[in-house]
Amino acid sequence: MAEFEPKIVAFVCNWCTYAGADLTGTSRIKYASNVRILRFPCTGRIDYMLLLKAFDEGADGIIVSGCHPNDCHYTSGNFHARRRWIMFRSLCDFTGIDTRRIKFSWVSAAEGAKWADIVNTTVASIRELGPYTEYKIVANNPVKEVSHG
Amino acid sequence: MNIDKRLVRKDSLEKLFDILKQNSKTIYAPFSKNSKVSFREADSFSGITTDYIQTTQSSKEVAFPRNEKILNYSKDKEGMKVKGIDLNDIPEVVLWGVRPCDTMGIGELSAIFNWDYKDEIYNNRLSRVTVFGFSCSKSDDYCFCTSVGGNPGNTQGSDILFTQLGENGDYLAEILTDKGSSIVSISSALFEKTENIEKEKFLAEVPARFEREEIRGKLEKFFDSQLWVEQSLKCIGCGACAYVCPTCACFDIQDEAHGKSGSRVRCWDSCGFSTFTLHTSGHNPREVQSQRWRQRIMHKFLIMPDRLSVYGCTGCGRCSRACPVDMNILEHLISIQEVSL
Amino acid sequence: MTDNLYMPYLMRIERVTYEAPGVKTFMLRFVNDDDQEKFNFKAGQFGEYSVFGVGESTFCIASSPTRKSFIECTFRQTGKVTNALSGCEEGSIIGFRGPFGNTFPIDGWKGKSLLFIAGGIALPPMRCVIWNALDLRENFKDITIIYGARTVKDLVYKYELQEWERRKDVQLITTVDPGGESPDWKGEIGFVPTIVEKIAPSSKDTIAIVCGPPVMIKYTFPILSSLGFTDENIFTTLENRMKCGFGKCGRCNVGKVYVCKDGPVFTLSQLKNLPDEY
Amino acid sequence: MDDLRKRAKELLETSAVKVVIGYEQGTANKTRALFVEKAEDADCLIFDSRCVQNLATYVTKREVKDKGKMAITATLPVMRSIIQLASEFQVNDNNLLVLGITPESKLVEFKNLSEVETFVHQYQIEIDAKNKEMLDKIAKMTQAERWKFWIDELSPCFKCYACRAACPMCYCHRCTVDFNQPQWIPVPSHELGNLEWHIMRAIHLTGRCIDCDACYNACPLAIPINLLTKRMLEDVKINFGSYQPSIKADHLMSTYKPDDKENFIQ
Repeated sequence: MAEFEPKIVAFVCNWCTYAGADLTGTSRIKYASNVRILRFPCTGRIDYMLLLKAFDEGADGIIVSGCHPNDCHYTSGNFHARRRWIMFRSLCDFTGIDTRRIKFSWVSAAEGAKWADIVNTTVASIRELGPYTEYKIVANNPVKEVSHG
Repeated sequence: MNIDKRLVRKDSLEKLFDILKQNSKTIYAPFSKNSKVSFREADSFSGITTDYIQTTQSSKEVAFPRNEKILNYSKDKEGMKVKGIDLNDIPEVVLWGVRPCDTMGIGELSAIFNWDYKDEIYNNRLSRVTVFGFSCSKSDDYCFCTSVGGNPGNTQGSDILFTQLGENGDYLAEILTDKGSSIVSISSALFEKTENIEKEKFLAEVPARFEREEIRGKLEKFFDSQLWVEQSLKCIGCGACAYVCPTCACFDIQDEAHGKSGSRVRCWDSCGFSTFTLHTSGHNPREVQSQRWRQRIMHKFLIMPDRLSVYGCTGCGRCSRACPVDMNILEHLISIQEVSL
Repeated sequence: MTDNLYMPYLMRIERVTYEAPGVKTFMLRFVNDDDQEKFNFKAGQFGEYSVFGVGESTFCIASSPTRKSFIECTFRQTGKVTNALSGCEEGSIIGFRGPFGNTFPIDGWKGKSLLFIAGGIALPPMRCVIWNALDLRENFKDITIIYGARTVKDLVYKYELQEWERRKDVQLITTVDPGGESPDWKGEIGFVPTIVEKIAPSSKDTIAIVCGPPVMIKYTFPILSSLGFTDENIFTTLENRMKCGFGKCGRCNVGKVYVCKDGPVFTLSQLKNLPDEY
Repeated sequence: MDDLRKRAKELLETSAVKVVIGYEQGTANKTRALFVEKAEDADCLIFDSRCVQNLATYVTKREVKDKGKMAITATLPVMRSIIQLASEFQVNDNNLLVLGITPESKLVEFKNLSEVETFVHQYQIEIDAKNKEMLDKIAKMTQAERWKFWIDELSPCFKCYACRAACPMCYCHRCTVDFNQPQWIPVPSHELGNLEWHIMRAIHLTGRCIDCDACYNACPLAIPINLLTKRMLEDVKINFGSYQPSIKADHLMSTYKPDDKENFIQ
């Protein structure tokens, strides 16, 4: 059997992490290709439901990344996001969603190397955890073929 | 026709259960969890509860599951493939411990699913269900089966109706249909021949509280009554009443996609929800809760009798028990009867 | 149809016509010839159109039953399903269940004149009847069509309007709401009820078929009545939210009347007996 | 109780309010909401320890609100809900008068909502011992056990939305779960649909839930969904300090502090 290749969805802000990821490329730093990047105007715009939808659609891991505190293009979007992440993470933890699979980070436009590092370590840790089967079982075929009671 | 009456010893019920299992029947029976009694698949006889006036949810799910696939589709290079569900996969089910108000509800539900267009998914499920009714020896303030054409020992809808002869007593079994007889034929030793037993004195007493024909007559002229507004003021618009009801059949059809394949699902819906009749344009024919409450009562006591020749209420009282704000349907029906036009 | 009432026919989108902003017409052909053979419908009936993975949506069959081998539907992009439909290209496969509902009693109208009054996106349910009548033109006396929309852009079936305009055996009056006219607009300007009043069509031996937004209908009925149309000779269609199309899902009833089974076609006299729930 | 009836009567007779929301005797041993609009009906009002339904859910209901100025019989949880609603601009002194009932069952009438606020702030929101024990038990489970626990507990849910309807904070005209463009939450009540619905509900109530248990009491299937909001309440306390609904303060989830913890962010 081929080695498990994790599918990872990255929700990133346009101004810092997306630019940072660009820099990773232009600096020719090689990094794992398991990540699908979704660009948002700001981390403050990343609805927690989107993270759940990523798991629904088969993601094994998620990266959420934006500007460092005090660097937000819109002044405080990342501060708001951070507060929401705190609560969302703890709710996920409480409901048994594997929080090891959701990675939060700050990556600025200048941190091309850090982005590569975040992706590589996330891919490595998800690879170790294996596919997110628990969630997939619930998400994939939720109504039984012939259900009863 | 004379009803075939047999005696089933109290201890024989477990044996009967085992025989059914050996005959690869799936058995649904009442179990208690978090102080709520509900039907679920029974692996063993122990644990089946007998201590309940009425289960929290009705048994309608065996024929009308709350989520039910109606087709699967997949897209690939060759095109679109759509496949209905295979009705042959539906298991043979014994529904154990159903109260007579629920067994009566089966007929009312069937009337909806067979109104001109025959719903074969529903009919196929139902045709594989054998119903073991259990008469009521107890009732509570919510029960009103006798006001809507039922009674605590009603045989309607059961294949076999069991009536316990006194607390801890043996059971009288009335074999009512061919399905019932076929159960007897695989376990005939357990169904003993018996002298005529009168079950009436072992049944709960449920006094009749209203005349449903009279209510139906009033409802004809009641559409614009202020009463709906008054009654529904405390209604908070949830769907609990509809979901526990043995005869509520309203449903939604939803598609569930996963990549290039998915399924179409029929799932329960409730006329109590504000979005139930909402048009995409924003227009809503039933905009406020009083109109939705009116629909609920009208549907059961006027529209169904007029269009389907059956009433849509069996007097099980579940909706009142389940209601988070104590909207008591019996009280409301009585107050409709009492209004002078 | 199969045992499964919910099983749609597979239809291939043969042609997409852009009608007006957000409004498209699909010409649909059955993927399986068998289905095509067996399929029959009458003017006024509707169906459930579906995009697999998104859901079903209810609208009328806009083509005439006299034209076999395809059906057409016209819809405005408003909700989840119509948005998805709008994204479908020629050649894609969609689902169709139907036909459902009652029909216009077109056979009973032989020898009479027909007056069609439509507003905006409500022309499609009527187009079915119009073509049906035009294809059997010798059965009817005068055929008059009064059609209005908010602006010139919003008029649907522009090519057919031109065709009806040219035909000698049809009288077509188009109108747009005041302010909705373009510089080269040659039709009427004014709301549909006003135009009906102005034209004052004769009610003698005439059936009126009215479809449109609720306000238009509301103001058109009294004018027709004053022109001498009886309630039995005024027809319209109702629409309500529905899921199944055959009287089970419990949404579309207006009092005791189910729009999906007893409708969607009603006469004004039937409408007057319905409670105010639509 | 007599005080309450007397006061309700006066308020209605003088037209100071148009409707008094209180409790009456219900079926069996239950109590239920009563809307008194005529002074003579005030005698049906009751109050005792069985009166636990959170009546604040009615002050945002269109049909009730449209009657005019409301007075509400309010226990401590109801008062807390009202303060939270006031901070969200759903009620104000012009449309609501609070007939408070203290934890000692004494009637106190408040002149305005800021008096209610002051009263409410004397009491901390405390999770009861039994539920606290349950929270601890769940916290001690492994992640996989917790997942199984919730999938099992939530699986009977048939999405009747009684929890939403009974909650005073769920007053949105259109709930996220009712949106279909995009379809955030699957409509069918299967495992995924139920899980996402309850996560969504808990998140939307974070920093707003005052722990009245209305959702749990309303659930016809007795699913312990209140544990989710209780856990959120605990975490709000741990992360952002104690929580009290207050009319003027910033909402916990729409504000931030520069030093909010970020030990989980790389």
